[in-house]
Amino acid sequence: MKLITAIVKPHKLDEVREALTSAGVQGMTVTEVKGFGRQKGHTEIYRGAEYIVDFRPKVKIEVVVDDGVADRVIQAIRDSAHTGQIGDGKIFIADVADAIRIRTGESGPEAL
Amino acid sequence: MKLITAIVKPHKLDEVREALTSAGVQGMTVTEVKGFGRQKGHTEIYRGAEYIVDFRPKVKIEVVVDDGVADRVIQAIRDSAHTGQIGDGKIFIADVADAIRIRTGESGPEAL
Amino acid sequence: MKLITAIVKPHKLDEVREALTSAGVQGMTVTEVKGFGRQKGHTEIYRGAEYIVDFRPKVKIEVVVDDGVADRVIQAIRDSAHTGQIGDGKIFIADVADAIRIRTGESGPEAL
Amino acid sequence: MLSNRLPARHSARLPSIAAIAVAAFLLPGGASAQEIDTGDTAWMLTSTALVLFMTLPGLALFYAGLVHTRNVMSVLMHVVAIACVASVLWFIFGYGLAFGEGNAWIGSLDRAFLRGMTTESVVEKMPESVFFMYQMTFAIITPCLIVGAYVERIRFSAVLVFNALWLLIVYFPVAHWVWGAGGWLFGEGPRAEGGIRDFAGGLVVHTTAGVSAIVMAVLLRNRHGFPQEIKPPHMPGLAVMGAAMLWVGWFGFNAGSALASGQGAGMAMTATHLAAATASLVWMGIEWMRHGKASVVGIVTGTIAGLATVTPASGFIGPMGGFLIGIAAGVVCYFVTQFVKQRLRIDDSLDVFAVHGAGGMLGVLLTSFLASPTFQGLGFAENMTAASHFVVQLKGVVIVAAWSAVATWVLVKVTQALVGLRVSKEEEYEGLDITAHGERAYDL
Amino acid sequence: MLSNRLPARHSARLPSIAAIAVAAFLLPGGASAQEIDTGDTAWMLTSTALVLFMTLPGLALFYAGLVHTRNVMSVLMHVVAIACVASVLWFIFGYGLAFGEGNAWIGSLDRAFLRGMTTESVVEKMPESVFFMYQMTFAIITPCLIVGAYVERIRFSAVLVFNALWLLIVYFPVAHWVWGAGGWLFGEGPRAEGGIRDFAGGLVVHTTAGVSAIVMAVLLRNRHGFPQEIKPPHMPGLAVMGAAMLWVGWFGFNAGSALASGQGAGMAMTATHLAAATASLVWMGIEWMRHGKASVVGIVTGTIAGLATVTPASGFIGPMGGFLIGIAAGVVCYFVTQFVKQRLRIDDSLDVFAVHGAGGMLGVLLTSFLASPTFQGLGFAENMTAASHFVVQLKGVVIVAAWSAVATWVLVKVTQALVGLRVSKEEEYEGLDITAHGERAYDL
Amino acid sequence: MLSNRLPARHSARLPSIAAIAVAAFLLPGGASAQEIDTGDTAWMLTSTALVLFMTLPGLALFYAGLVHTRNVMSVLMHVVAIACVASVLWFIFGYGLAFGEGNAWIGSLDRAFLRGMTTESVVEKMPESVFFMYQMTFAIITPCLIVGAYVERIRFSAVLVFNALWLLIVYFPVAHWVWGAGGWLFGEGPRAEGGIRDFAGGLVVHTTAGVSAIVMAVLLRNRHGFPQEIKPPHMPGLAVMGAAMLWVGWFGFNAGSALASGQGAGMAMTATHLAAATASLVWMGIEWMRHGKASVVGIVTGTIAGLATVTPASGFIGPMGGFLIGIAAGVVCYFVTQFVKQRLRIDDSLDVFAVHGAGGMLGVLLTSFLASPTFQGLGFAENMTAASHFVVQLKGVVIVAAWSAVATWVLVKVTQALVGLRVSKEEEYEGLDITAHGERAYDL
Ligand SMILES: Nc1ncnc2c1ncn2[C@@H]1O[C@H](COP(=O)(O)OP(=O)(O)O)[C@@H](O)[C@H]1O
Ligand SMILES: Nc1ncnc2c1ncn2[C@@H]1O[C@H](COP(=O)(O)OP(=O)(O)O)[C@@H](O)[C@H]1O
Ligand SMILES: Nc1ncnc2c1ncn2[C@@H]1O[C@H](COP(=O)(O)OP(=O)(O)O)[C@@H](O)[C@H]1O
Repeated sequence: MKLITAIVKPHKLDEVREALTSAGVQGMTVTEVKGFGRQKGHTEIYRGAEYIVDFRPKVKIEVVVDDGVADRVIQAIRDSAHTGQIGDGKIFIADVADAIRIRTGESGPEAL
Repeated sequence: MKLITAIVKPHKLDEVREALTSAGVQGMTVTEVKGFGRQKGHTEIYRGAEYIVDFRPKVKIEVVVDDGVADRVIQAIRDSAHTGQIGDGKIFIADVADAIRIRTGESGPEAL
Repeated sequence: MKLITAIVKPHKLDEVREALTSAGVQGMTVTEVKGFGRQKGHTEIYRGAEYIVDFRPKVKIEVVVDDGVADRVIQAIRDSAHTGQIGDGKIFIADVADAIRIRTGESGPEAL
Repeated sequence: MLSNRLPARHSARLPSIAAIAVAAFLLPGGASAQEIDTGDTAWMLTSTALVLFMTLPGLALFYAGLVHTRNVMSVLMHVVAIACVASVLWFIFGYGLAFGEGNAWIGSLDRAFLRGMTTESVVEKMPESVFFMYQMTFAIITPCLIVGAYVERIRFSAVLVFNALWLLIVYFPVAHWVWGAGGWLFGEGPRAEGGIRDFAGGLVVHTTAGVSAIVMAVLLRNRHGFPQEIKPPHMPGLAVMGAAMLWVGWFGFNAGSALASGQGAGMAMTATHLAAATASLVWMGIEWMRHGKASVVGIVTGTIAGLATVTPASGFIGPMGGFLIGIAAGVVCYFVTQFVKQRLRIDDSLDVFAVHGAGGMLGVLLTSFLASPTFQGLGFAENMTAASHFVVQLKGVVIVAAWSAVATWVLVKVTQALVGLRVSKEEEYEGLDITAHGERAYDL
Repeated sequence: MLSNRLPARHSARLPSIAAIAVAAFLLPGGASAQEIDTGDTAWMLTSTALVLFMTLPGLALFYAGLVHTRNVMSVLMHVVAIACVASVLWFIFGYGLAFGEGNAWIGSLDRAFLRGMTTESVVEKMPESVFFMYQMTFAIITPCLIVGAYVERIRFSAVLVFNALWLLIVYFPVAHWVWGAGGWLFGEGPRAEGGIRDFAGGLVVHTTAGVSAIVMAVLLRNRHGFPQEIKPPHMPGLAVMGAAMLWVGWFGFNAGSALASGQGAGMAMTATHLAAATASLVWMGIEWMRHGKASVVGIVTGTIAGLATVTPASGFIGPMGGFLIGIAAGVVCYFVTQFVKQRLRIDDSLDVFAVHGAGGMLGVLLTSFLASPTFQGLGFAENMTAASHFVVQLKGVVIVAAWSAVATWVLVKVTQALVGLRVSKEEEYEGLDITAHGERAYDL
Repeated sequence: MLSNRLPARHSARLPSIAAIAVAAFLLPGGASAQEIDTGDTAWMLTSTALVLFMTLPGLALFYAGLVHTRNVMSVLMHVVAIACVASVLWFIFGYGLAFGEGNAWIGSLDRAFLRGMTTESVVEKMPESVFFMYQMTFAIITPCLIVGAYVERIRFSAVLVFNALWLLIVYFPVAHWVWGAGGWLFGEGPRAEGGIRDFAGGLVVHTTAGVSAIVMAVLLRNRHGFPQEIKPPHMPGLAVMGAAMLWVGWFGFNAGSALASGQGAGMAMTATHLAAATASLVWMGIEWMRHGKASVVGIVTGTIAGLATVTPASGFIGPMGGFLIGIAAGVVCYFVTQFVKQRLRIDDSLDVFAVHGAGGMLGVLLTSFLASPTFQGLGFAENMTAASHFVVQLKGVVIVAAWSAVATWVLVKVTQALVGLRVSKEEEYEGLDITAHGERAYDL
């Protein structure tokens, strides 16, 4: 199984979720994160001082999938999260040794 | 070493933490996340419109453990997080190459 | 490629970020988390009752790097996050199979 | 005859006016040739706004800040909905039942829907509409106080049913007994001889609400996981904001209860403020001694305790009395919170009984002593002493507390039978915001 | 001649005073030997504070709570900045244009920069400075109401330009028409014969703001992703807090519009409160029936609907009228929100038209019937009946709505030409807080 | 003899009343046959509530919104605790020291514990209890203003000790000097000849607090990481909420300082409001020019600057004076914030000196010119000109600023010796909420 981690722009979350469900994904876990990257941050003002805020709000989507569907899932994320502008984000792929569904105790791909 | 990631219901956090410490775990890291899965979301109302909110609040517990104790830890999570109802969550297991304790510089299982 | 996950004290975030950029890292993702470990929690008061809060606010920094620079990056985190006091945090290292830049579709180390 | 809610001393000072006011309500349709005083009216209009402000947003925020994130909206909903229900009921029959001419036990329905009130109707030296509105704000806040006892687990329909019944069976009657001209507690002997003294609602408001709260908490049972799993307030700053608004608004509550813009209002405001400030510091000191540090929720809980306790006394005491009440309130209410939650293990979730019930009753009893000129108090009615007056006050406390307890017990059972009391365990864990109101308090 | 904003009945009741007040402004420099009443003045000072409180922080919080996290600061900024601009414009020429002696269409510039106001100037029985300040708070809140129509997508410079122009072209003139002594709507026939009745601003405030809001929303076009992607309020509790402050402040708005501390104020406060409470419960009931649960944002939206609707009527009706208006407001405003957003698909984002526009117009029309003594109303001018008065009111509604719509259409176009209307799509996604004001609302 | 805090002009206009009021306090026990005015009393009761509202919750929220998440509760605690301490001290001896008959330097202890105040005591035309309460609210807010200088690093025990001493050594004496009948600044020559003019506290409140704040900040030293690591406000919306409440409450502060419900109050309210609105826009404009955008914290900081600056002048100037003060306040206070933080690198964390100190002193000085009828001002005392009056005002500024600075320096040292000043570096990073009060502001 693979853990696919996508870091995308917050307003793309709904689109990505829909693309993933269309691609057959049944579950995912989402975290609000702060991203630092090529896309530069913004300036904040406070009583005459300017503060550079380097981090931008991003959303991290983690989805564990069976190896066979990984490519399809990655493609779905790429298509739905793409705007072509800097800061669109990354997808990271890593191996997962096992998965377990707490409710039933199932493990492996059935647990997803 | 293994990274054990458990996504559980928020009100189960305390129980799981206790089970983990009973199982000998000395540290863990917890993140508030939003989960999407078989457990359906809920409906929100705003001035006559209904909004389907697909994501439900979940808690992600990450704990890195030595290979030898992984099974015991997984079992502890399963037992403590279990309610038998849909949405109880998942446990994912992945390999960790190394761990370092910043304070001392120790690495490997000693760092945990 | 390696995923380097560092859990550090919140007020160290800026220092670590600077150390990482000095070490050539171009991007990272940060999450606010709650840490449980040897560093004990604190006590809260509410109308005569005392509550033990075991979790302490921590910051999780995730950075994916090419294998070659991993050690340098780890060292940079160790140096910048170190205070010598309990609770300084951990660094975990894991393998990443692939990385993709959503904007361009590049993959592998180029995508970082 | 419509009562004017004049405490004994007050009416003693204004006999002719009281006579006129009373006369006004004997005329058909409430018409009267009596003149209003624009200054008194201005202060009473302002006080009305201040007391409404205590509930909305004051009390709503105070309570909302103390619960968990997942029940914030439900607490706000309880307070807003009860306020609306109380307002409409007050218009329909509450005002008449409380202040209308009836018997010793209850007013009348003659004034239902404000029948007979015209732009000429005058009470004291204000338009009757202002008197109606001012008294309404008390009928609003009292049931809202009870909310603190049942948060995080009650069904919303139970909130509506229980409170509508409670106003009918507890608030309107007790207001009549204590403040209505013919009320049996008020009227026990002519006022000049020393009827019960409850200037701004130690009995009518705080004792009824506080006692009903603890009975409700017992019958509803504790929240799941109480007390181990219960977490501290989700946003104590909201509670501080609410407490501050309550403090400011309480000037309308207590100083407004003088029903005039004058010496009575000024003295009541002074005593009220000193009690609040003193009780705050006392509570802070106790926490500091016991925990080595003092919390903000603690200090403002002390504030509310001081305010609730001084309420019945505020029109009869001087500044020194306020100061002394503050000390008593801080100590007593603090230890009652401990006793109820830690000893009795009753989940009166936001300590309504400890703060309002204990405070209100304490204040009613202390009024007997602190009204004495020894403590800068305004003195007693003829033939009365601190001791003889204490008996009157104690009797009032026992009667009102007992009635509130019994009636609430019955009404909770009735509510349970009609619509059920508690949400399911799952709903409780999920939180009432989403399950009962389809809202989340924060989407940051 | 400076108008005193006396609704027909009111002035009928106080002819001699009106005469004196009017005389005062004919004297050079506004000097007058007339005495003020300290009670009336106290209530008007208080009312001024209450109405400012409605806008700041009331309305600002109400609106800020309803938008997304990334636009919270921008909404606060809109409200604060407009309030400041309106205050300064009111001083420079607004007061004179609205209340100064001019023709039927507009006042005059003679009173620019408050020329001629001394410490002796008196209006009604209050210092002219108090009258100036009180009326100013209305000029502040009215453009702020429109903010709800264009949140989350407008350029800040457009906010400033549009609102400054709007005050000049819509608010000041319409205030003069309806409330100015020589205003053509006010003056259509001597008041005693039944000029238009708009006690506290159903036309001048709510109709102008509500109609302009929807025109603005149409021209500005919907937010990206409307309606599918639009999320519920980021912090509904803030909206509740704001709504509660609006409720309390509205006592100053409506009861203050009596311009005196007396029967008129008391009655207006009573009707206002009952309308608010009733509309809240009606809205809650409708939601319960339609969704199986009732939301907190829903109940307080009902509150605001009730308050807006009772505004024009509040000085002419009795408590029963307030109650009935509450029912009408809850039902009508609820369904108008549905109609505008779900049928017309117009992104009047925070329902300004549905709540204020529809509510205000409804209230103006209902005033004709509910002023009838049948409903405890204060009656009609001589020669007038509910029916004949309805025609007058309807005419007023049509004229003010039409003027607001046309003028807003033109002003939006002018604003667009001068500074542009909308931010870029990227800025909209990023949020106005950071892109337009360099701030984030929460850093927890 | 108890002073009545009558500014020169005011007393000149009401000589007979002043005489009576003064007489009242010469009678044993403060008894007097003088009548109160219910309208004046109503406004002063309201003003008392408004000024308390400025501090709680206004100022508390304003400051709490500007700090970091981990210090929110501590800021609220500082404000609440100081408010309580000031209230109790005011009762015990503060009132007598400030307003009691003493010598030129200090009042007396005769009025300790409000001895001698009865329900008959009258000051001006209000009950003495109201005068006591109203003046108390000023003693509450003044030390609370200083909180902004030492947030996020001070020990809570130091807050308590320092502020109790500061009230004793700075506030009570300075209030006596400037507002006490026999005070040496107030009394420098009979008022009619032009004593110092500080209508509502430019010296007594803002100069003392502002100057003490910067001295405290220097002695306490900067927060760790200042200025690089210091982050923008954790919740600027709270600060806006607080600022709005301060604005509304300031009507009680300035218009209440007329001590009557009349022309003086109306004019003061007008000038106050125009100064606030104008300064807001000026600050907004400066930010826009310098940063290309304007922040919400900026505009409301301008509001507070305008309000602080107009405070001493508000009873002596006309609307145009308010407008001009607004312009001056916006410009001067803006650049002082820059100078203190960016040049001097002093961590007066929430800019207390820049906004209140600079603003207050500026306002005191400008009063000399803007009181001139040229600017719609109310004029000068006989024999005085703008220039001669400027000298008086300047002298007052220098004396009060110097005393505040020296006394604060000493008191900080004393506090340090007694309980220590700063928390440890670890506690500072961890935040005062948890380490000092055992609370977290948010658990969402
Ligand atoms: N090496 C990395 N490790 C972890 N996260 C990264 C890394 N590089 C980028 N990110 C995440 O991806 C986001 C987008 O990256 P950025 O460089 O801004 O744009 P782009 O992906 O278009 O090149 C960042 O905000 C950060 O959250
Ligand atoms: N494939 C997946 N990848 C990552 N997280 C998942 C995945 N499937 C489920 N989850 C997480 O587990 C939670 C529970 O899953 P759900 O399908 O609702 O119930 P159950 O685990 O009982 O089958 C989800 O809310 C989500 O956070
Ligand atoms: N086994 C573990 N798995 C995951 N996270 C851990 C683990 N042990 C510690 N942590 C994280 O590291 C933080 C610091 O650990 P702690 O034991 O308190 O101090 P130290 O790292 O100095 O020994 C914890 O708060 C927790 O977030």
